[in-house]
Amino acid sequence: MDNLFNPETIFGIIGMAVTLAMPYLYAAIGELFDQTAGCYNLGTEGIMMMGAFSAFYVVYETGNLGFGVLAAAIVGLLMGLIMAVISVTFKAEQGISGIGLTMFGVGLSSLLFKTLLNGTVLSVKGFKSIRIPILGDIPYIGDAFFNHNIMVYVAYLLIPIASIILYKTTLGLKIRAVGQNPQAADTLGVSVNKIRYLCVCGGAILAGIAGATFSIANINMFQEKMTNGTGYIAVALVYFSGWKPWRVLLGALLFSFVNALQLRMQVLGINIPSDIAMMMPYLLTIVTLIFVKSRDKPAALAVPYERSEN
Amino acid sequence: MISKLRSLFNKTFDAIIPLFATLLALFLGVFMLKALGKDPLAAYAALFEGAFGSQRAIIQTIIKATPLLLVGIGVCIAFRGGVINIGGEGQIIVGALASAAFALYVPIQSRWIMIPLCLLTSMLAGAIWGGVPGILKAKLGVNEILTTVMMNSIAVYLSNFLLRGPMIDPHEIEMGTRAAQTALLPEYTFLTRLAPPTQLNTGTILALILAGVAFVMLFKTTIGYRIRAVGKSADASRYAGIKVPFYQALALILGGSMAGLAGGIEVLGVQHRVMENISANYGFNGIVTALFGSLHPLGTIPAAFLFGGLMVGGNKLQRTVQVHSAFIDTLLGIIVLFVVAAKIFSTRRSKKRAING
Amino acid sequence: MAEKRITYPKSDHIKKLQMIDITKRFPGVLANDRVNLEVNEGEILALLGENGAGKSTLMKQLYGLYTPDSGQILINGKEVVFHSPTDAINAGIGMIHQHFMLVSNLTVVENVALGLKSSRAPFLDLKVVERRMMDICDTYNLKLDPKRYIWELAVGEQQRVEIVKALYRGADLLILDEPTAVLTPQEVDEFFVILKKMAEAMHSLIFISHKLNEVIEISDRVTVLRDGCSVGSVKNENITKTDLAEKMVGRPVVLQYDRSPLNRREVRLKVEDLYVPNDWDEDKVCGVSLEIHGGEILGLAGVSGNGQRELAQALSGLRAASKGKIYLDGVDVTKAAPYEHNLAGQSYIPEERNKEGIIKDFVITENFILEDHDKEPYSKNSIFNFKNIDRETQRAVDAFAVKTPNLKTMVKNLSGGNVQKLILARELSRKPRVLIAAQPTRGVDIGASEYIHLRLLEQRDLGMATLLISEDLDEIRALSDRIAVIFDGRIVGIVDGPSATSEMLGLMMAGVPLEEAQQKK
Amino acid sequence: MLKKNSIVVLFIIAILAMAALPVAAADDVFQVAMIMPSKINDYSFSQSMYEALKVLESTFPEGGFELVYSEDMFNVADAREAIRDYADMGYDLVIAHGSQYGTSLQEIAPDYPETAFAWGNGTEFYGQPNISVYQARAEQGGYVFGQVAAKYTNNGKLGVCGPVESGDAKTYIDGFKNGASEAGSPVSVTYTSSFSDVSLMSAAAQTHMDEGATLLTGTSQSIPGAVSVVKENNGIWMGVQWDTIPLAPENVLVSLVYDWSPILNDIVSNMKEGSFGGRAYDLTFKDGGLKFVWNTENMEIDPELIAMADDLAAKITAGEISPLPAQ
Repeated sequence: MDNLFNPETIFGIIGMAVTLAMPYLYAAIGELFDQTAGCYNLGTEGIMMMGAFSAFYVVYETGNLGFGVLAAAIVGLLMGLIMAVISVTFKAEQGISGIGLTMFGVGLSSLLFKTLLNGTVLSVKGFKSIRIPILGDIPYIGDAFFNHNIMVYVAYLLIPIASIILYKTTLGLKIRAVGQNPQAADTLGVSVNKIRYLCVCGGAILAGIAGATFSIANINMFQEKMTNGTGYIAVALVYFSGWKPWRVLLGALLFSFVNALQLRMQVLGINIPSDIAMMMPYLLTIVTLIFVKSRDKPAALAVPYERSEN
Repeated sequence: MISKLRSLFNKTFDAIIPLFATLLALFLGVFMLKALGKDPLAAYAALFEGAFGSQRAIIQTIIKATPLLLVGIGVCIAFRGGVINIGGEGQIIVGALASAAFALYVPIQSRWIMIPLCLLTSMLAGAIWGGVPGILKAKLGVNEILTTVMMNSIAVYLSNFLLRGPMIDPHEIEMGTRAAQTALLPEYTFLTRLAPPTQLNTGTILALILAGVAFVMLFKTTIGYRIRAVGKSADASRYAGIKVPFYQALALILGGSMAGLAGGIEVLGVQHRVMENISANYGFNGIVTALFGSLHPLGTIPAAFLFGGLMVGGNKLQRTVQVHSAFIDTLLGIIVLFVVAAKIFSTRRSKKRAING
Repeated sequence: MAEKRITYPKSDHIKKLQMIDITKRFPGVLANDRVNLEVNEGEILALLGENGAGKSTLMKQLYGLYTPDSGQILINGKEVVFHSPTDAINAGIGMIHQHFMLVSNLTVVENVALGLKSSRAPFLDLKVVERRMMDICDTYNLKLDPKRYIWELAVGEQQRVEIVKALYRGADLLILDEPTAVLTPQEVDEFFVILKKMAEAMHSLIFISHKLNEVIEISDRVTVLRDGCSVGSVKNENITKTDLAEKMVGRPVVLQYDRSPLNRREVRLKVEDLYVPNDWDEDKVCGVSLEIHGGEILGLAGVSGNGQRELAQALSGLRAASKGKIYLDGVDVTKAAPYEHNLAGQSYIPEERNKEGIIKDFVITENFILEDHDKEPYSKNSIFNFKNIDRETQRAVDAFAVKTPNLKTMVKNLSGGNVQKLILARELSRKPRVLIAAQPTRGVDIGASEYIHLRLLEQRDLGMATLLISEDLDEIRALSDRIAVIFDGRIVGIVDGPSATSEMLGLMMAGVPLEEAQQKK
Repeated sequence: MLKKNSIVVLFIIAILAMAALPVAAADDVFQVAMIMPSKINDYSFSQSMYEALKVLESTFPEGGFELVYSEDMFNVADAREAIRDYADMGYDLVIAHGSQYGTSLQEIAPDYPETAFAWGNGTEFYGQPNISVYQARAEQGGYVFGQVAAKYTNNGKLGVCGPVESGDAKTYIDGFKNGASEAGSPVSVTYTSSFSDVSLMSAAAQTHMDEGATLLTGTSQSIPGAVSVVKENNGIWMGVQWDTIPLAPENVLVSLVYDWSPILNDIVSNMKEGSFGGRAYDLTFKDGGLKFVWNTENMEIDPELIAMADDLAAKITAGEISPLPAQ
């Protein structure tokens, strides 16, 4: 146990948590917009896989990381459109359409991988770490927080950006109103469906990029099912956050920290069965969900909007 | 008489919509197959043959349909109670583990005692796994979709832990292969096979009976009435003196026990031991099955047969035209999306009917 | 006042609005059949009609939520076509819905700003919105705190937010959908002052209502709708209540009931020093004591939100009291569960009938057995006896004149009045000795209200003890033997029904103690 | 819309109504079917067999060999159906490449005496004359690698990225640990409890390296995640089951390759003589099934190291060294 409590190890764990939290942040902030507008998207996992593949494929073919991110965003947008058509226009049950979208996305990404790249493990040159001047030179803290690649920094920038959009812009006001009382928004000339389309698609773009972080900003290769349930955790994090951006950050870091911690404990030979250790983040999520109470829960979450006839 | 005929027609129409959606999805698959350079005609012929083309195919379909049906029944009950059970995977796993543990470690060598007890154990385990989200939902308002998903992951890790440690087949350790699976169960715990050498077993009959029981329970008894009332309006149920949290939790507990039983039957009837991935996506596909069956326990029977056929046929398709298995996954995803989206047509029709009186 | 009118960029001021031959058809229903309507600037037009007469449909077409199948809308003589509320808003039309269209977790100023263009786009300019909003509030004497959340506001305040929202958008013509349903008499008076002020400022107002005396009090002209058709437009000066009622219902209507003399029996329901908390553990009922006898109707008057809801829930076992006792026929039921109240012979007509009273997605028979589904003859050993259920339901549906195609109709497809009749049928078929009736005729048309009132009086004569909770003073006065007034969770006083005047009750509802109220009168 | 639907439906029904064409199984073609839980290019267990079959194919004349496979057969019930179906279609050799398929083979093999079955990572052939079993003695390679790693790093810290604590992943890791600790290197092991979680696997590798390990090894199809981390951090990787050098040409020191060709050749030649099974095979150094592939092309490797590895392998073959610690 002693070797766990030295600054190097602790900041090592934190630094890893900061990296591990990246995909959760993209996906969960995207999901936050969905849910604030009243839709929840369990298809995140599928969108992420499609994002991961398209980003990887484009980078592999062109070598341009920007194009890769763009490709993930476009594919995310297309997947988001599917989800939006089904859940907003066709007013389908959102939980099940999300599962359908996940099946589709996970399946199609494998199929494309197989068809276009013959299923071979290939690697690309992903985003490189950038040490932020001055801040990056602070002992321990510099390595933990200020020596990551650009996608990580952007992920953390998303939190204030999401806060500003939701709470400081006219669009954000519309989004919150649509999720809380779509009727009211409708009578003021806010198009409920337009806002929901926008949020579902925007959320899906972020989910696509979240997938891309796996294949071009962290592991720099593509594998089938490589997101391994991240999408579902991201959805849970939004509930955990009580629909507040900064609490998404908290949740993502907490979850990643527990993961990083249990890996470190294995490496240090602190003996807990690996399976039990792996269970911990999930147990933790359930426990924290119990304590989350929020007045900001979108009242119209998962309720398709229809103009009533009386 | 005419109104009865009309209502029958309407019901049939609603039941057929998922079929339409499925066929449409298969049609889309034609283009995908073309793009993959495979012959769609041969592929779908194989699909059909593999699912329903021979006696063996049909038996395979039924074997596959059994856990789908059980999970589907559970999803129906939960859905009617206003809760969504996505925890089928985990419930199957713990159900399988529990029944195997009971069969392996309780030394009563009597079929008549052991089989019912093993199945009950699996139901109990599933009920607990569904009950945790159920009680959290009922008492504390924790979203059950998320907790059931989390419980799935926890079940997988629990199973990994047990299958590699406490419950591993001693033979595997002895041989040094250490495959993660339990020992073969004692023969007196096997469910009777109906058509040897296939694995068709009495579990299928049990599942069919349970579909009927669930139907009667939901629509002919006060318990089912309360579950449905709670699902449709918690406020009105509270007003009527129905204990809302209890019935919410009960819906998930019953749903969980059905999925748990699916795990138990899979072990006692088909696999005769627990190994990794015993749940084989039945948990998720069961949701789709229930949806196919319009969330009605009896509707779930043909739905399970159809969906089971699709899965068995899909494997055959993969073998025959050597298409990647991800093709089938993708196709299933499209089918789910189409079926869910197609619901709007029956909703619209019923609305129209209502307005027309 | 007119010179202080604030205008914001929009199209021309509405001097005259006409709806000509408007026809709107929904599958199977002709909602509006060649309806004509006209309103001029500075005029208050009352649009009168029973539920389902097509008032809302007509107004939704004016507000761009629906488009008419045929007919024209003219503003200042020019035809306009509204495809969405935005079009209507741009043309200077505002609408205040019966159910407020407010987002409860946003602040007042955020609600006002919702959907508006911002001067600092894409960012919000709440400061600017707040300043302009306060100007409007000053002009029309509306008291509002812009920083508070909607969920913190009382109903009357919420309505003011709605008005400000409409005025802020430069509404020349305001549609008010049953705006007084939720207000106290005092608030109604205040509200009418605001309306008159707006009319003076050359706004046009369309006031939807089915309350006859309000219509007579406030409007310049009345347009009556019945079964989707306009059955006449009259000037206000020469109309009487009876005339209007007849026009609206299509037959003569009884507005006063002949009541048999009070035959008081033993005490059925007794409440002693009761305290009941709300969902946030604040006591909303503070020390209420009441006694209700068999054969008596006790009216509980009060403005909504003064503890009626919590009291009714506590009396029916849905909410735990924090202190005090409730006795039913002498038995302590303070801690009893709802089904024990049912068993003890108590029935409850809940205030929010669509939410609590019925299950919309259940058919009539299933709703009919809601409380007694586990008792004979409906079920035995948990198994239903559908024959008995159908028989009993049919009997009740016939007895209470519930209009429905058949017993297997989903309740969501019934009209509001029929739903309430069904609930009444269910509750009274149980032959209760005590009935708690909360807002039994809210949102129900005159015909059905009349029917419900008569049935309540009939049960009173048969010896039932009734607690009638209502915000409709006319109803309370027409039915009650005694009237208790609740304010801020306390009973302000109990007066004799026949002798109470609305002024006196109104004062008491505002918290003025009984003696003072009597003096003021 | 409805009309459109019905046209589509008719079309599909027409397709479905077509009778399946019988699969023509020409007698002079040697037909092999392989059922695997993973994929043919997983850089590990399944790929090693697939590549061996490809080698086998090259020994047949053009058109004389047909290979089909079913991937992702995690579900044992599906796998069982696949096995039976391939046998039914007349495939000569059906390879069930996973320990979980044993029970299925035991059931099916007696029904198809003319078909040869092979069971991967199996333990016994149940006395069936048409089942062969084969398994990799991964601990042998693990032991040698442990020794090599300790020497290469001068007794530095070593990290092992394991998937799931079972099967040949576990035996390999146990052998590695044994070899390394005998040579005096500290070894830390992580399991991600998943065969497929690449992301966690890379996080595990990163953690090992953060803790000072410079040489890592590991198994399963998720190791590419770990290899990429090793590459980023200029560490050293030792691959198992299949050749991982292409994943990181600058960083993979050596791969332990499973070469099933000798075993396959034996099975095929026995079949030609009319014997369809009843044999158990071990993949070991002895028969050339376990092979080192040194990355001499891209790295400078001390020949002494290679000699040491060969020497150890020989000693294991001779029985002088027991790769697993005494229990």
